[in-house]
Amino acid sequence: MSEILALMPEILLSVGGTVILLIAATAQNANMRDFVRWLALFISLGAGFSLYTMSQESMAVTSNGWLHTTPLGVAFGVIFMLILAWTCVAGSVPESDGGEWYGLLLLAGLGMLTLARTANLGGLFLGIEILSISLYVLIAFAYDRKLSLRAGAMYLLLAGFASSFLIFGLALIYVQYGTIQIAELSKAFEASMGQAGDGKLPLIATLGFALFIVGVAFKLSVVPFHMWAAEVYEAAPGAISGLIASASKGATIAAFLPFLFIVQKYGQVLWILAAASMVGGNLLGLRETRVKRILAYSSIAHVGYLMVGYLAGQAGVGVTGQSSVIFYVAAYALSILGAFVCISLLERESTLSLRDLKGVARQSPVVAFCLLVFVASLAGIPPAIGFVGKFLLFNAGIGAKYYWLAGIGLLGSAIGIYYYLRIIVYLFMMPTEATDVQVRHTPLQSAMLVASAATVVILGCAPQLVFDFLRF
Amino acid sequence: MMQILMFYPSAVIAVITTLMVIFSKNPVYAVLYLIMSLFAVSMVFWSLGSPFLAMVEIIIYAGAIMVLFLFVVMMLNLGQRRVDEDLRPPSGKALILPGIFATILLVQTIACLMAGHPQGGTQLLNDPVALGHAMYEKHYLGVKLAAIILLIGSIGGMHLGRAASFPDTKEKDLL
Amino acid sequence: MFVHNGIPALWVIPALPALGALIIFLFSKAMSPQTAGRIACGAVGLCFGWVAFCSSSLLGLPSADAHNAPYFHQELWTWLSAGIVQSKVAFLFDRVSMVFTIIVSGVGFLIHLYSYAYMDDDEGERRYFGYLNLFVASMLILVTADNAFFMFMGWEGVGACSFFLIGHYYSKSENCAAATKAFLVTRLGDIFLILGLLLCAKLVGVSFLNLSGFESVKEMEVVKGGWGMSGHALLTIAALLLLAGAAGKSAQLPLQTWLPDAMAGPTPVSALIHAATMVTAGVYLIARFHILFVASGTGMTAVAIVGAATAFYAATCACVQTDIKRILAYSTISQIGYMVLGLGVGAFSLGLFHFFTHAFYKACLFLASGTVIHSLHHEQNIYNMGGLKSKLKGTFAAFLLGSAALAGFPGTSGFFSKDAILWSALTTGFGNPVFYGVGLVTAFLTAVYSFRLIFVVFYGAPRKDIHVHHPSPLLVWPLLVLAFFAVTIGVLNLPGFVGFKSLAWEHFFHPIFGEFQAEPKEGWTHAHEAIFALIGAAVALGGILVSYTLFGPNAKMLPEPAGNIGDVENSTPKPYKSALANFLFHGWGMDQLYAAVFVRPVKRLSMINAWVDKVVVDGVYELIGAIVRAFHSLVVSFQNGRVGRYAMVMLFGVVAVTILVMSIIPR
Amino acid sequence: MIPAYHALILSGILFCIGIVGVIARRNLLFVLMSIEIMMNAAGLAFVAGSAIHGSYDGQIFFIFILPVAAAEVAIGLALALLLYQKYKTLDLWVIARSKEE
Repeated sequence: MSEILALMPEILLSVGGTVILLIAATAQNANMRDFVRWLALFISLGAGFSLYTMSQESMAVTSNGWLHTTPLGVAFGVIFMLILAWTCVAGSVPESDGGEWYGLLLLAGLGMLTLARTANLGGLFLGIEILSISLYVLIAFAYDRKLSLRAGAMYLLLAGFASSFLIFGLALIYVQYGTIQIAELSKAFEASMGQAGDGKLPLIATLGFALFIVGVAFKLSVVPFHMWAAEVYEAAPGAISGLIASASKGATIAAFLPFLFIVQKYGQVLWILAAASMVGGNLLGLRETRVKRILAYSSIAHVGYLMVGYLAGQAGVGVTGQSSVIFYVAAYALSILGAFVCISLLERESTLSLRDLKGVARQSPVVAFCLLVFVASLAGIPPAIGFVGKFLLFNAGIGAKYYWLAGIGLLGSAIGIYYYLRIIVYLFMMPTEATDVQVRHTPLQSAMLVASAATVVILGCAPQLVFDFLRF
Repeated sequence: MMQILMFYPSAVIAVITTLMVIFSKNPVYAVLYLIMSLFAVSMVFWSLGSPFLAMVEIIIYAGAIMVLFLFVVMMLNLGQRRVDEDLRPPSGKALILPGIFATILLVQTIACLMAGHPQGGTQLLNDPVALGHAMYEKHYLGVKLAAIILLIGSIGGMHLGRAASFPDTKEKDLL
Repeated sequence: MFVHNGIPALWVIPALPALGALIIFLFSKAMSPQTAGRIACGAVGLCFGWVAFCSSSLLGLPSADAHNAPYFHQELWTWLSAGIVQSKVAFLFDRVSMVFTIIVSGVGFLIHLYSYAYMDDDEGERRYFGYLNLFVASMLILVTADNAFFMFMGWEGVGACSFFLIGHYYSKSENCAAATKAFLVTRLGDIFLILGLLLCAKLVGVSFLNLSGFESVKEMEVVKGGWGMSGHALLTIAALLLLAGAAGKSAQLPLQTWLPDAMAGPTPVSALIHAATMVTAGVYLIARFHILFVASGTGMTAVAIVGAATAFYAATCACVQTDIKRILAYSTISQIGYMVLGLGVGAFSLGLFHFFTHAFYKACLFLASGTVIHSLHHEQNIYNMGGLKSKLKGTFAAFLLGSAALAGFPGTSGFFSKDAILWSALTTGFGNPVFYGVGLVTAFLTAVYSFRLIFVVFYGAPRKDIHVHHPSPLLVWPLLVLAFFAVTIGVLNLPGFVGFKSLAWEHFFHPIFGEFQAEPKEGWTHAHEAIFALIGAAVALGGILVSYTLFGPNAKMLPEPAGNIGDVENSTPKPYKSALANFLFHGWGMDQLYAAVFVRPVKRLSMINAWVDKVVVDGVYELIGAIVRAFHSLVVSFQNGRVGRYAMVMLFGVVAVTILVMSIIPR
Repeated sequence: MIPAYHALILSGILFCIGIVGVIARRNLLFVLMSIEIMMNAAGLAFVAGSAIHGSYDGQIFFIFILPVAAAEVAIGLALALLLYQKYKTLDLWVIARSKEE
């Protein structure tokens, strides 16, 4: 019984996803779509709630070592479920939807949840794959657009390529240690380091963890494994781009956090990757004119910032690094989801370029103002929540003596200000001719946008609320 | 002894046929080479002491997944288009960089394996019943998650495929 | 709710203008521009009233002893609590905050009233007032925040509002460029600032960043070293980082280039943000963290050098500008240089005093120049003006009084505050004769250029046939109020030799700066002070006299312009015949210098890329831009959509990672 | 008994051949096949590990890799059909070059 309770969120999501797919297969009309949307919303909220109420004492590993309930996992899981619920309500569904959209969304949510709670390598692998495979379909969902088909195929091929490295890495780790439990792995790792008496890691494990890091880095779109990001973000439906940037990356880093023990050996590699992302992402965004690509490049940079917090999770400051990562995932998700949904509302036939933003402030001040708030938060301008998040990360980094990394991060974010400002300048400060921008949005969508923009500012002024809510 | 006799030849066959996949001109042949390669790998599984996996490899990988490939290749009639640029085997220029890097990686892998090679040989784990018990008792959650993956795959294939195969048909008529 | 146990609610101070901004932004479509203006003025007016009430309550409190000044402290909620960052939304209202809030809300109120008339025919009036109110709110947060992290919020807020207001006339692209330049340059300073604050938190502990109390003073002497440096060296680094942050915001060398360009905004904005309040945030910062600077020692010297150099530099530039607002902008840089010099020689309260007097006379001058510009239909070149004395009587009076204060005419406020700083620069332990000499020369130049303005703009014959339309009363009487204070406010700190009520200001701040405030060394007496005051007065009068002979009604104009001086634009390469004048006109060629030192070598390297030519325009910031863009095009060239290419880059990454872990990094 | 690391070396060789295929081939179907080769090679490493440690975990992991490969192929082939319909080719370079909607 307690086992079923512990698995409740997963059960809700998988059963709910399946039920929605069944409903979609049998009934095809507008009422059904509305019903399915609310059903998906309630399922994801229900899953989040059941996770939230889960007693913290059941830290014990359940399902024969597959899942565990840690404060970290619960906090991440709740964030992902809220993201999922938000995506269900605020995102626009492509017109080619035959009812699969929400089903796939919920199943993708199952993948995220698995990643947040996994206690062994199998859960890690299957969670990543559930998430990626649903994303392949969701990216290419609007199959009448050439662009999204191309992006879907590209993501599929490259993600498959990266997953192969991940699996091969996991296999080598398994060859070395003979276990797939992360907890046992951690102990074996420590033991094996001292085994030869020189504090060196056995060779096979060294290679295995390196390939494992590569697989994770691809999912996080860390430089130089970032190449897919621009095309995919540009072509995917707005809500899905937001989901990839926020929840998919968040879930990957959530699954990567239990592996903090490798930092003592791989710290320098991760350091270089983080620095490369912070600099590379911001450089890539500089002269880009397509708005979604700008956000894609910026998301590469944000992963770099996130990795500063990750690295800091190890070095003696413990909770500070991890809590800053959690906070940042939440803060970043709030901002990037809103930004992508705003852009998808503005987008019509072709890709939205900066020039198309002219006159939006006049046409639809609500959307323009919300976009301003989200972009300011991404840029890290107070009092938006993004500022606090970035501050916590760099602070944790400095606390863990990653001075250079924090410096590079500050430099990178200073470069980044440039392209964020360009969005704001085009939105508000450009003379407008008669533009044919038409902003179509449902009242529900605009209400959601305003609400999350307000949340961005309020939580930026009182960030403690986030920690209180997540009990972390 | 039997295992050694099986292992090395099939390993060589696997490598050769896999190379043939990469360098073949005709997709149909490529798929067939890949099937051969998978057969060879399944022999390796057998010689490593896992007859059940050897079966699975043949039935699912070669029998189902690769046949799917074959269907698509034939549907698209790719076998006829021999002259097209994209079907030509990769030339020297295209192979230099990936060849160099892949070789570096391979050398590293082999060096690691040789240097830190695991003690002892293989142990026979050829009991399908024990495998089933381990799978459904210890790893049942994984089985469920794997099932979800198959569900997503089929739903995704259906969603995309119905537009592909019948572009003019309305969604309703399909269901 | 508003007054509890005799402590007035401090959060009301920033909340009132913030509320005004909120109302204006939310209902801007529903309200007329006039209503927006009234709401904005009302909000700031009420705010000033509340500040006055808070100040009188504070002054009413008995002073406990000579070392502890009374202050109000209010804590609302915990903003952030994670690791070493313990930040609360809390307000502090002590004597330093009091002075700043009075200026921000009081002068701000007058400028709001003025704007109400000035912006009357502008279509962006509602937006303007929204941002102006938001600016006042942010600035008030900056000066009343109790800890450095909360202060930083206000610090960023004023930067953002400044960006929006400089770019107010956004239809001209050079205005947008000026706004962006200002934002980026100050942002560069902000990065130093936040690094400095974090370093402080690391070295001295977070409680140091809580401004009420300064309990960590004693710990300052036992700071531990690190990174192979002693604790004292690290303190110096922290102080220098803070100085860099202050220099960015306060337009001090070498980050001063944004301020003259920032004059693209509406004139009242220049008066409020770029003269009276925001640009003095750096002065506030240094005054707040004076303990750190004194403990470092070297930090103080650096502050003094920066201040003196900036004061001299900007004064020379101001002498040859032709745009009335640019003259005042350079003058602002120069005057802030004086304040920083005052802080750097240990005369903290005198730095604040100069801030106080400067706010009045410089706001007065800016507003008066705004009235002139407004009356002449947006003519800004002073050589197209002339003979306005009789046509704009009230404005002339205000301008004359303001200029007198700026020039340090004996008896005006500027005379007292500047003279006190010069006296300290000579006599305190941190001072030396060089600082005094530079300051004195600068004072002379100040007198020259401020009266050059008077003579060229208001005397002589009209140089161009321009119709002068009569300014509305609201464009004149705020000037007169400011001019009145500009002349009289000096009585707050009469020099020591006067005897009557002298040094009231310094005594007022003594409990705060106390032992850290450097006193004149032994041997300097009131008699000396009187002599040096006479020297100062003589220099000011001499400057005015020189100005009269050079630019007065009967003078032949010097230095002689090359062509028609009335057509000179800011970008004109050589407006004067004299090379020196041209050099000064372009701000010592600082922009060009940055371009030559940093950009041209890069240019030579990348001759292949033709686009570099287009990019290389504007100094070091553009240089960074150029390098960054070169890298950008390099990384972007990989993004060609081919899966194979992408996979290749990934494989490269894989090999790099594996090689790193296998060989280079010791396992 | 076969030394277990011989099987691991075999998997490494197959894996690297797959890498070359992914990068060097231009046709989507070939790239997809190369990815299958790589996944299969990784699976082989797991089976070898299972034989080394005498536990079934590795074998079961291989069984988990199977549906992943299957789902990936299913979606990949559906995409291939669609792409062929829209672009009249499966050449990834040509597809990358065509910029129009």
